[in-house]
Amino acid sequence: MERFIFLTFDGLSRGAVYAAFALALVLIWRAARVVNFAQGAMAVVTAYAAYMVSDAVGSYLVGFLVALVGGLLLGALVERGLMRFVGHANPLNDVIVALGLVLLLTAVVGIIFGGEFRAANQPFDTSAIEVGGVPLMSRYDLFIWGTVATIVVLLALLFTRTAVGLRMRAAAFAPEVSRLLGVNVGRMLTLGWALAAVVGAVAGVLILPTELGLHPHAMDIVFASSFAAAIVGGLDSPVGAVVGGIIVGLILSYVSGYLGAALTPVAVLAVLLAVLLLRPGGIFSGVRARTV
Amino acid sequence: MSTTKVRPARSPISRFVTPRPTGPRRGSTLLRHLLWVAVGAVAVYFVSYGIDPFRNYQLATVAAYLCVTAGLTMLTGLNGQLSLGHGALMACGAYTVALAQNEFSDRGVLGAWALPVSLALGVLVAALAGALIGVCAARLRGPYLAGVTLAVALVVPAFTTRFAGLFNADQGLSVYVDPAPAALGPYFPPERWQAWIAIGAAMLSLLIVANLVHSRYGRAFKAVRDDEVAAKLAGIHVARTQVLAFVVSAGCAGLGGGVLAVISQSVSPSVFGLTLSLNLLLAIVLGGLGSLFGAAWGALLLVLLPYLTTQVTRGLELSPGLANKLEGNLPLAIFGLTLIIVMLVAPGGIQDAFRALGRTVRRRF
Amino acid sequence: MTAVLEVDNLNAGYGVVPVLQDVNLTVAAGTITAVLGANGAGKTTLLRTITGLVRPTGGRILFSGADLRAVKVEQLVRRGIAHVPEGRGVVAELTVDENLRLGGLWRKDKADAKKATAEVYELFEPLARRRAHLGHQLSGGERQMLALGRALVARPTLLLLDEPSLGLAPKVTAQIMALLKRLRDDTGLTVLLVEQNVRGALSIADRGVVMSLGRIVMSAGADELLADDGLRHAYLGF
Amino acid sequence: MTPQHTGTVLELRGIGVSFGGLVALEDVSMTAATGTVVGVIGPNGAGKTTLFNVVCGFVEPNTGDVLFEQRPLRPRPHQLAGKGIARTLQGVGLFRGLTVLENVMAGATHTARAGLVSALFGLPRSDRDERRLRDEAMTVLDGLGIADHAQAWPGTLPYAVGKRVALARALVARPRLLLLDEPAGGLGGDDVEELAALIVDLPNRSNCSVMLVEHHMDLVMKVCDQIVVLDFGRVVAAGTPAQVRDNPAVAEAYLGAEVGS
Amino acid sequence: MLRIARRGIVVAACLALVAASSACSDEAPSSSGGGTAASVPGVTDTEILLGTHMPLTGPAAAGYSKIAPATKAYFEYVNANGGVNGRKIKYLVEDDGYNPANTQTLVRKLVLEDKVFAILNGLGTPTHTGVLDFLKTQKVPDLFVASGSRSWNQPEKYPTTFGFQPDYTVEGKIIADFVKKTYPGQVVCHMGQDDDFGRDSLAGVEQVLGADGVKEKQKYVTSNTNITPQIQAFKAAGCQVVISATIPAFTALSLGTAAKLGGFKPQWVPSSVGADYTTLSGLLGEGKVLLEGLVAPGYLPVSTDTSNPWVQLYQKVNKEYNGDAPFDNNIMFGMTVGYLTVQALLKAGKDLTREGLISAVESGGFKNAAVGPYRYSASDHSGIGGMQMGRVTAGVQAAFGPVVQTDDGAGPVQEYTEAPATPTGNGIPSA
Repeated sequence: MERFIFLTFDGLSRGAVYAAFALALVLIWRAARVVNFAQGAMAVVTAYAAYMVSDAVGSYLVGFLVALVGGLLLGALVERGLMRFVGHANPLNDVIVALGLVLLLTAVVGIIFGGEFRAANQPFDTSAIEVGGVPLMSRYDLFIWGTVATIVVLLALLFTRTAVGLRMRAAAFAPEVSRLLGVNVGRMLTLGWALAAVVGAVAGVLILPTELGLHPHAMDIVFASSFAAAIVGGLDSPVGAVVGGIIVGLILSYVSGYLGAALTPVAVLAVLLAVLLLRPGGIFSGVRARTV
Repeated sequence: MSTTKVRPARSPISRFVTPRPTGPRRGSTLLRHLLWVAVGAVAVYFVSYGIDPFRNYQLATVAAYLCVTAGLTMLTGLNGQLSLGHGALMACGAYTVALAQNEFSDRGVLGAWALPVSLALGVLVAALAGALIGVCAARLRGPYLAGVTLAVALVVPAFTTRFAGLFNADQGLSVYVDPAPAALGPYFPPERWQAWIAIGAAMLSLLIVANLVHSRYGRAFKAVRDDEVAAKLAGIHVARTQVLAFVVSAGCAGLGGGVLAVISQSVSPSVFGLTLSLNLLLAIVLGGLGSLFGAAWGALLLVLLPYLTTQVTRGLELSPGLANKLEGNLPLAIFGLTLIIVMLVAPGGIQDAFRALGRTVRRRF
Repeated sequence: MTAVLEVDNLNAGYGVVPVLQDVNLTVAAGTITAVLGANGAGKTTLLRTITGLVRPTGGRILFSGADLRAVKVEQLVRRGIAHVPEGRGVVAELTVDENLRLGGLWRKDKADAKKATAEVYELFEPLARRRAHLGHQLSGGERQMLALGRALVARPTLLLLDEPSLGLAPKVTAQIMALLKRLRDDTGLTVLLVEQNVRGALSIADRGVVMSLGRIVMSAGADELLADDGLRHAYLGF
Repeated sequence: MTPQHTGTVLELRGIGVSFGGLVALEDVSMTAATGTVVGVIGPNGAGKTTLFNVVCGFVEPNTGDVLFEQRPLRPRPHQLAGKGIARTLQGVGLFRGLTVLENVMAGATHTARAGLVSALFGLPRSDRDERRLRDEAMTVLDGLGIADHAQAWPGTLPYAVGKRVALARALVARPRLLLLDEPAGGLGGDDVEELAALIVDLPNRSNCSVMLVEHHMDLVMKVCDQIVVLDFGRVVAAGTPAQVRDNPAVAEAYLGAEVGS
Repeated sequence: MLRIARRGIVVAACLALVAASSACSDEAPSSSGGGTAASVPGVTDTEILLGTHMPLTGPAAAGYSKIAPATKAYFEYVNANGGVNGRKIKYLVEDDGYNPANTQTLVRKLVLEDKVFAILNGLGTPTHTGVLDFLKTQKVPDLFVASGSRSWNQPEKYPTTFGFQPDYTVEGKIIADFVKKTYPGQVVCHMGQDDDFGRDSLAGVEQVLGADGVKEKQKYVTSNTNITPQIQAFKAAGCQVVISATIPAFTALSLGTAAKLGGFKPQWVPSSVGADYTTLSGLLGEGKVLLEGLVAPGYLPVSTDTSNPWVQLYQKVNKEYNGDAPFDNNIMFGMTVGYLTVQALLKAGKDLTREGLISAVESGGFKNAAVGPYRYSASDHSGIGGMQMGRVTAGVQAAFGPVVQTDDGAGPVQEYTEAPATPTGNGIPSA
């Protein structure tokens, strides 16, 4: 039982980061109908920027802010400078360009910073708080949860309470109508990418201290897990991203803990199939549109 | 009773578009395709004599990938199903071939028949795996299918580690392959023999896919891709058609994987990781989705592009410090940049660009 | 009577397929013009080309004397053009209130936008009761009211309306037509109305324009069109 | 011009459909006599397309039965063609990646005999089958006067020709019941006339009964033997064109009263 | 028919392209080796061409990507001082990204196209395993494979392949022997990578401690970076000593994770593969205090031991020929491989042939930076046989205790008493 409680808490804190990263994927999907395979590589770039600055200044907070701003800029840049020009003759073109971007960004980061792992900074004590002899959550885990919860709340406020949020939603759901109502859909698209990249950047900065460290490929595995999380929840649903993230986090923890680390990919596949065969559009998929 | 009279087309576009003749032609599909396979085989025969062993090995690798891209472009291009997991299906074929060949060798029952039997087993196992995935895939669309197949691509190492006794985990298996027949002479390079085997398999794969595409099944694939409702009303069983496309394409992947195992004389899980699956997708899209030609371009690119980028960057004279940083990374950056540029310049892929070029040239002259 | 909208020799198409061919049309201020014709005649494309959703391949579109081809779609609403597209364009994922807010978001005069919204709720009572409902929870009639109301929040001078009666019970259609008529009479609104419900449309329109295969084949006063049996039968199929 | 069959080709008994509380069809009963053309009219949203979807198996009714040629029909869309029912879709609904000829051949899929193995290996059996399908498709295209377009892509066709190709794709399956969903939608005056002649002729020439949903009243009145009027998911009137025309409920529901000023 | 015709033509065109891009067609049986020096691939009067495959990019590149440049730098140093018997060594490094499919192609390219004399120090078990058969067929010397797998030591099956570092079983035995003597009665556990690395290591450990001598055994995979469940299992089992067959990133992760779990602080004894202090402290950042007291075996001098003459030599070469890259055990490794290679080439003599090189290595007797003996002989193709434990004290990793040696079978672990070698005057071996 102790092990179960332990694994549950472990899974929850992992799940929080997957949730944040999945949220980034959902944001872009909703805004542009693209699964951004470059999300991980973009988060790595911003994480390196944060690392450089916080190392130079000696402040975690400043680095964190750099990641935020860097994400905003990078997201906007990728949309404005690249994705906007991708022909939509076939929906795979976006995927291929994103993959090309992954190679390019990874290589550039590798050229500038080298392939060594670097220790990521962490603002808090990472030792777990024990309850009844079972180590549950560290202050850092709480920080992760707090940050992810803040992101979710801020996004919810942005989308439901502000004019910009309303414009973004309208532009995503009904671009043409939105243009007729004076919404600059292109700008909303850029903003969507930028926001998603910010969320991805934050997720990246959050997860790195719990991973191997900073490295050009640091987010590869995180991306795969988060993509699974987003799919399980339903790509159109921010709530789904959070729930999906937690589900994947828990599954990975339980399987690692009880069946062995090697089996986790099989477990992820099993969860995907179990969920998608019942609900082909993810847990939080909406009603299916009439086809005839 | 009034009969309808033929009305001239009101729109002038039909004048500009010369549709490629499709649908059944007189004569035998098999003979027609066989003829081209024969032409290809003869061409390759001479080419394989004209090039050095390393080119032959590259040719063999291109052919192995071609087995897979031919099937994948049918699945993704013609049937509209995205698969990020074909690397795993290749692994099915490769491991089956490895186990079968080694079993034959251990029992000392090798002969000219052994390799084809092993490859056939590889195709069978991959097709069965493809059927399993296909049944699930038939319910899924777009990114959801991508997500599941991506997860499939990631399970290969898990299986080889879980059943390490059979698959020898990360280290993989070496594959026993008979040397080239003695009749070919003592100095016959093994790479040329490998190229022949691979080309044979690729031709078979192309033949089967071409036959299928030109049959009513090929029509059904496209119909399902274009409009599922109309396809159902036309009497096409949509799910069954999708599963069929997956099975055939998986069989091709199994053949390609088996051939890869044979020419490299080894199999290991990290060969068949996500990178390979993504590369296959890159290949068919860059080559030109849905065309067997595009599949050939794609397979060629998969081998040549990394090779050329490395060769290009090798020529640079750099200080040791800079060279250490650029080595490996620079070719990757060029590779990535190439992908992006090709997609921006020729969104329909290479084959499409050539077709457009051909049209322009024809119109000019 | 000044012309609000002038369309000169307009040509447009999708890809290589031409849809509009040499369309000429003048809409006078404070009038309702009905655009009639079969499915596929190009009526919807005409509206979409006027608002720039389809790029014209030739010709001019003048709105109050200014060429609209140089104006971005998202700027049109600021110039006083509201387009209620086919299928009503209610954003199904947003609530009634959000849809209406969206209609006035661009306005600098927030107070007047609020006032206009309040007026819409007064005008369409059923909407006021369903403020918090999502677009896809509304009935067809309510959606039409919402789309129309949202356009009115912008206080347009020219309203382009694509098939407002689609799928609506005759009673609702009648109400909407009556409203358009009132808006024209009371506020001088100019309306370009694409309709299949020919009788309903002509009953309130000042002019009728009949399209066929991308061309305007007939342009006449509404009364004239209604009265001439031959024309009615040939072009309108009743 | 005498019908070859007697009896009913299609009978609906008390069909009811609701989507999440929204009633689309309520207790709809109707019959289509063999060798006749039956029209279903009503305002948009009245449930006409839903009714077609019930017959085709896209929508499962909550209540009621469907009988095809006196036998209960539990339709699944892809089996319809084999059972003798074909349907066209609103708009054009052609496969844009197939040529006109291939589109029509696709409609005859259920008559193909050659199996997967012959297809994989391109065996003569498959070739023979393909040639037969092609000949049948060409015959139908020819009969509709559009054989010239056989090698064209659907995207390049004039709208009227596209609609005719869609009709050919349905006819090549040799249906005994043809469901036409707004066949005249988007057609000009001449095209509609030709279409009318074609539809009227179908029961005789092809042994095919017709059920159609249409807004174009001239066409409906001209070709239909029977008309069923739906409004808000219920049958509000049924009868011959003349009877329906004179029914005030129909005028109110569908034809639209003028707006009093 | 037109389309098919065009397809046929383009297929032919593709193939012709491949043909056209090929430089030449070589029918000569040069690949069979042998013959006079003039026809030996990769050897001219002025040059010896060697090749290797390494992960320079990708997740596995961390650390390893520094090895080949270090070897290359050492060769440059030798070249600058006259080369080997008047021949300069050219070292072709191919990036395989730790993907065996790439290794397959690249090694064939090196052998068939670049015509290297030998493959040197190819890195990785899964990657290099795949090319063993090819190299054997081509009779290419396959020297000093950079991995501790036992596969390289199969002289009958792969007569041209030689290992370099002590294999994982040897290392496991040496670690277990140390643990048994130093921490008697303590609860010993094992953390292993879920492949031959972890398996062979555990086999060695259990050889010494017995199967029930290891209380808790946990495995990890590199594709799953959450190892908290494994570490918690160690904690629950009350482990006091954890022997780990982990790569550096996972050594660091293990230490870090253990520290998080309510101050779980067992004695960690990682494999030399994952114990480089410089790498680990880089990975742990501020958490490098956790490394204090870490004990691990090594087969080369510790890179931070600046009093060691080898370290001094390598640092000098590193400064002059390697862009003064951050000096760590990977550079030590790379340069030692270079040194050993030059030793072997010199031993093979002026008339360099592939057979000659292989006999030269098999004749053994190499002495260089390695703390233990090289075991090369006609019947043994494994590499270094001895190791010495090292400990981190006050942020400095330093060797202590005796050098011990053993085999990968049931042989005992015993002390190796020969004095360590020192580099010759200018740091270049002489014949």
